[in-house]
Amino acid sequence: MIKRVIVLLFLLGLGLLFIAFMQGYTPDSELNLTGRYYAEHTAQDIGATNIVTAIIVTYRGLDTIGEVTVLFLTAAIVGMLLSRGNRKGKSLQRELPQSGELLTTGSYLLVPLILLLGAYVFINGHLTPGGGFQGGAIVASAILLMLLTDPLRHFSHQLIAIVESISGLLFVIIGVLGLFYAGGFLDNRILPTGELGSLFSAGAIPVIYSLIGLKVGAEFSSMLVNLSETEDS
Amino acid sequence: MVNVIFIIVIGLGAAFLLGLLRENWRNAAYALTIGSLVSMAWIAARWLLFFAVEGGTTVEVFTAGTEPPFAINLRMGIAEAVLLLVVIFSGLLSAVYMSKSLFRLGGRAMSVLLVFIMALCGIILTRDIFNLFVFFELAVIATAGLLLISENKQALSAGFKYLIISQLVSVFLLIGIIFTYHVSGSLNIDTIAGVSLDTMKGIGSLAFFFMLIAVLTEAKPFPANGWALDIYESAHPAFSAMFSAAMAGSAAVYAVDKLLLIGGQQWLPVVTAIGLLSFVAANLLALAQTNDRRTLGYSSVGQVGLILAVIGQRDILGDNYLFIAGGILLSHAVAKAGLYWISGLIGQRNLTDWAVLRRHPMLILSFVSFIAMLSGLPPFPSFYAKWDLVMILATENRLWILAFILLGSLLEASYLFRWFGYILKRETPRQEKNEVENKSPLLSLVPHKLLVIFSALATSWGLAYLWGELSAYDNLFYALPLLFALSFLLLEWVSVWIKNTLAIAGMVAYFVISYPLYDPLQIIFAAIFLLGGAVILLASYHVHGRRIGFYPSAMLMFAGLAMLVVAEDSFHFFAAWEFLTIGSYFMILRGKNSEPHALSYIIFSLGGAFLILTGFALAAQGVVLFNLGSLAHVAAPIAPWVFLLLAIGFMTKTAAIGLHIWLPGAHAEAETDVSPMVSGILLKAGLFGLMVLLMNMGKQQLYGIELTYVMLWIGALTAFLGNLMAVFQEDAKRLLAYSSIGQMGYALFGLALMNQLGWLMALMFVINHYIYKSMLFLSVGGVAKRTGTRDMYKMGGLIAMMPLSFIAVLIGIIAVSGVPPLSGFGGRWIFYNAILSSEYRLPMMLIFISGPIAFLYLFRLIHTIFLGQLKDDHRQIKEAPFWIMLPQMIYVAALMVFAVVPGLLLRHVDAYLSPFFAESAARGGLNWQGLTITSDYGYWSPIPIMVIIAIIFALLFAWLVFVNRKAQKVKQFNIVYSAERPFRPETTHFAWNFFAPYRKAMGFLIQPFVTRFWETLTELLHTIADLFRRFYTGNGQTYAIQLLAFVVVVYLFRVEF
Amino acid sequence: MNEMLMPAVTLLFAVAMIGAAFVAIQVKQISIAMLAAGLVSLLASVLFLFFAAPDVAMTEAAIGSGLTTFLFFFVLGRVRGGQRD
Amino acid sequence: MVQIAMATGFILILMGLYGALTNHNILRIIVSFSVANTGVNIILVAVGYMHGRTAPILNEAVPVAEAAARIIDPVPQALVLTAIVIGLGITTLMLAFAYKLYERKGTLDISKFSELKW
Repeated sequence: MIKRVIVLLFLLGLGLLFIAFMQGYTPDSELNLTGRYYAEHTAQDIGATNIVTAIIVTYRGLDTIGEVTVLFLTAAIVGMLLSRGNRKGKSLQRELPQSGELLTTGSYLLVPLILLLGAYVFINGHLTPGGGFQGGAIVASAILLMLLTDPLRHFSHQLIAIVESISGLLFVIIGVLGLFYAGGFLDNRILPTGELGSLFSAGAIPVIYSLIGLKVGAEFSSMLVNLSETEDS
Repeated sequence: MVNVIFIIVIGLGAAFLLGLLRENWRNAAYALTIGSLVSMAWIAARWLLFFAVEGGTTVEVFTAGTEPPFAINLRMGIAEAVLLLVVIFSGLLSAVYMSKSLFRLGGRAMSVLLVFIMALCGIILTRDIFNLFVFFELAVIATAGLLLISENKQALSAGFKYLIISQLVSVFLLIGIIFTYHVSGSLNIDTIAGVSLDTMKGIGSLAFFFMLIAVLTEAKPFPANGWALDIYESAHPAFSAMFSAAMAGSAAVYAVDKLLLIGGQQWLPVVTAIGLLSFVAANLLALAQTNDRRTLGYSSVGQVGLILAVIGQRDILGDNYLFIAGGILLSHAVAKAGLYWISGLIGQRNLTDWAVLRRHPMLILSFVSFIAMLSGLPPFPSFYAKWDLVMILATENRLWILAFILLGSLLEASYLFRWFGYILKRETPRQEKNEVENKSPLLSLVPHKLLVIFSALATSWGLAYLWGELSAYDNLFYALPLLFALSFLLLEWVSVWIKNTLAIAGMVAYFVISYPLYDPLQIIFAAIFLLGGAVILLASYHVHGRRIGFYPSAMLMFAGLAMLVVAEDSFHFFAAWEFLTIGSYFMILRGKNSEPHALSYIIFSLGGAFLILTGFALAAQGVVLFNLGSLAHVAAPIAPWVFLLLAIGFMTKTAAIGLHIWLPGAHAEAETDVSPMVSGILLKAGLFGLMVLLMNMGKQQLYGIELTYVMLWIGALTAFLGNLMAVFQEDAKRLLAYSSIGQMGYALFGLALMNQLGWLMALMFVINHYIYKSMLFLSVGGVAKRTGTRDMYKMGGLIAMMPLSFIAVLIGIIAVSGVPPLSGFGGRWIFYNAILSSEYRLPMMLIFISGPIAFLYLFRLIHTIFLGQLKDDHRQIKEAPFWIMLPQMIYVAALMVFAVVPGLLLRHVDAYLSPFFAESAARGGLNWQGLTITSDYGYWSPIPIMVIIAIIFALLFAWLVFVNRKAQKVKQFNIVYSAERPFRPETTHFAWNFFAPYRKAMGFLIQPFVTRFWETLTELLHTIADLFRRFYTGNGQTYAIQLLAFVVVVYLFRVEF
Repeated sequence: MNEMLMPAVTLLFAVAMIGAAFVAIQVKQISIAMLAAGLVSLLASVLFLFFAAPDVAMTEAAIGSGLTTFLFFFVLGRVRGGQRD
Repeated sequence: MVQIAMATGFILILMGLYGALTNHNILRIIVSFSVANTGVNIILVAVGYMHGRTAPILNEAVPVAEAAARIIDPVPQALVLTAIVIGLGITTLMLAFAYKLYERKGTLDISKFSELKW
């Protein structure tokens, strides 16, 4: 009880600081320096219509590579944690209710469609909302669906790891290519920027975003698979 | 030059590549990991070379082909290059160190390690606040992953606690970032810093506060750091090394440094306050720790706090900022990593279990180097850094900050040196037979781990050299005595004979070369330090074998003494002072039961040294090379304070009453040949300091109190009480030790008289005390060696067995007690003259009383040890070894000579001193004519006195022989106790508690008030530490609440500023 | 969307989110708490659409509410018995 | 409207933190943090919002020339994307840790995991 009061008290203090933020906040009426630059230069420099994508993949590409690495790390650590000691063997039969026929058949139909949707989302990241992360999540949801319909299904960790690593490596390599053939690390202009609004435009962005999509998809899948393969304790 | 971005590219690329390798290709994976770390290190090193040697300037690296602030940019400058090297090297060495664990866990663990290092590099390089957030999150997650390498099961919960904290941190950081972006329109640190300060008011400063506090949290400030301690305690030691050296000690503090560019000056006090609080509190709480890794964790928190405090002071540090911050940062990084690596060799977690290191000199050397680095002792970078820092703080009048820094340093040194005492003195833990299977061995000396530790050792000395080169002063490594002392480290494998001969030859040779450079005062001290030391070293020939550790320590002490005498400026004086302190500490610690005494010695000495440091800093007022002579010109308001600080500092070394409690134990428990060194020689260093001080600063008044008058009283009291305490000792060496306190009191008194005679008398004491105290310690030591005890009541009648020792003691006590004809009398004579010529009658009384008291205890040395009945177990005893007797005989001769021709030395000194005491010299100077000395009150002519005394002695002796010609020898018989059982063996000896009546009368005077005071203080500190560390409940949630409270409270205080 | 309606709709969402959040932190059954947290996230993703942030909306929906909730349930399924306070 | 969203965000953060700091159950702590994270995301988006403008995507309705006057600030959105993904990473990690902790002790009470202390 005392603990709750103390927590409330300090949260009250924090709340006061938040109120100060609210009171001092005045919405911008014009884009600030940075926002204006992106609005004016993205189309011409990067060739992407989705400015958020341009920022994520190129201008702040270093963040994104870090972000992808966060997932990579998480997947690796979850793997390390859960493979330690008691993966009591896949031989152990888990008693789980059989999913219905309908669901199984449905999933066989749905999975390719979902995968396709995911691919669409990350390939078109530079044109429409969405991109590698969203697409990757969609790809992973296909895996999730398969897991739900058949919990005993064995996924190849090796395959997931290879997809993850290769796409990550390619991401880095493309970044380095930017260093030699364009203005700097992760510069997308190693490929022609193309015509604004077409699929093959915005230089390396579709490539990078596809790689991110694959990588993120693989990483999410790896986490899901690892977690689902743990034993009930 | 390779683009800096490749450091990140290599780290990431290799991490991804590791995923491609098959699970069982662990060799390849490991090779890839090491290879990429090496290449990252190479890039960083190449850049460092570019900046440091080729004079390159800071480079900006743009990404995405767009200029900042529109894309993320990195910056590479000299500071970044150094920090990158620290980070990458700690990673590389840790990877080597934990190769076994990495192999066990496979490629995934290696890629986590690589990402961790890469992320820390990113934190250091990036100039973008959001990018900073991303790299911090990476580091956090990688930390959680690397914790799993630990074999300690608790690491899992520590990791979870950390994740909870990092959730809070990321909430704060994101809020701070987005509002900072809102007010400034940029995410680039330099752009935001360039925005006018007005926009950073209001929510701008609030937003900055959130960012700052979030990043500060990663530097583990007290009290929001319980989670960090849990990590330190439970993680794999190699990871703790990285976590401390690279993450907290380099990356996080540098992030704070970068962020402060945005916040500007007004945030510096906040960082200072947080840093200082962490520094002092963590070191205080560490006192109550028993777990080694947790102790190191506390120390780490403290050190990072110190770095933060330095960052917070950068407004006044100017060009020295990098030198100071870098010195402390690198010292911490190398030392802490090294200590964690050592902890990985040791199988059990209690501090005392480190005693297993004892048999491994190289590991001991490593440990010593690391703790010296942490404590800021010369010649390590932290010493130069702290010196400069203190100088600047004193000049800028930021005395509170200075006081807290020194307090924290003292606390830190005390538990580190206590730990060192454990290593050398505690029992080596035994492995239980039945536990062998399931427990790790007590000490596992794995070659590659040792390699890692020794490379840290090499780095520490390399940095010491480098910082010496970079400093504004001469490199301490160019000091001949120090090099000589250090070279004994390389000679550890040869026998005592060779080392001892080399040492003696070196000391004598150094005196001979330097002779022309000394002034008369310096000659006296140099002669005692070097020639006197050489004479005592003769006694060291009696030891056989290699005596590992003795010569480097002894030579370090003598090097310090030799450097002290010739030091012209405060820096070199202080460095020499520290050297002699450390050297003597190691020597004292060698004694069998000396652990607690050596500890109190080093704590008092370091405390005294800090006072001296502060005194010099106040006096210098920013002058880089502050000549000791300039002490005379220190301006009025601070001069008395300078005097006070320096005087107390020096009096710690002379063991003035109140500060004396370290001395008896330290001197008594030391080895036979060490006792005379630390008593006969080392104490004079304090007197030398006092002389330098008084000579330059003379009389000072503080609040109308004449400070020299206070010193006079202290001297008198010290003489009186020291002697009185000596009277009631049963332990012969302790008796001598207390007697030293008394003798130093005389010397102090003489100096404080501030007239020529007083000084002359003090110098007489310097010489006399050296001779007779060294001699007595040697002879008593010899007796103790033969009888196996130092308790006098267990001895008796040794005159027949050890006649030479008897003679030495007899001559010694005649000299000490100041009766004619020996030089002690000369001292007294000058002394009484001096007293009579000054007006202080009251303290004078005390001094007069001390004389007879001294006789009481000196009498016991002869009476109890050498006269009376011989003990049964002592019938076969032989005279003390030749090498112990030899110096004693030299001293006997020297005493005779000095008694006959005291003027030989003193007249030059007298002439040298007279200009300093022009007015008193006019009144009551001495007149040196041939062998006769004349004063206003009479004259002293040694030869006639000698002759007269000899005649009296001969007559008395003849009369005694005549009277006792019919005396019979009596056989020993048992004493029968009527109706009383002697439960304690000592009560059966008549000489036990010999002065019981006096004790009844005057015992109240020697109640150990002072000892009790210091003990209570120590206990209080420990109790506080033990109480407050309970604050870290171990519950992750509580830690999170503490962090929340920390944020709110810091903001409230911030409003106050 | 109607300019007038926006604040009202936002307010509605705000109330709904706070309500769901209250459930998430207070309700006895963890499974309901997890669903409520997912709901908060889902509502937020719709809100992001109103705030002209379709990218964020998609991400929040897919990752914040979708994947996270599934992960929660995966783990919840493994720790039976540990669910009580 | 922005104020409403921002207030909601702050309230969610406070509620989430309250939940995280008072609940004993580790899973509930993690759930609470995810609520707080959603709050942070809302704030980030709200700060970037500008009244009467459209999403930062160029198309027929928003030609390049008018972009600066028509779109909202894209930067906060980019940041939120990153923040969401990182948040997921940490949440997953916490869940995996929670599972392991449970496996070791058979409880999810955070106060039971305090062997390391003082």
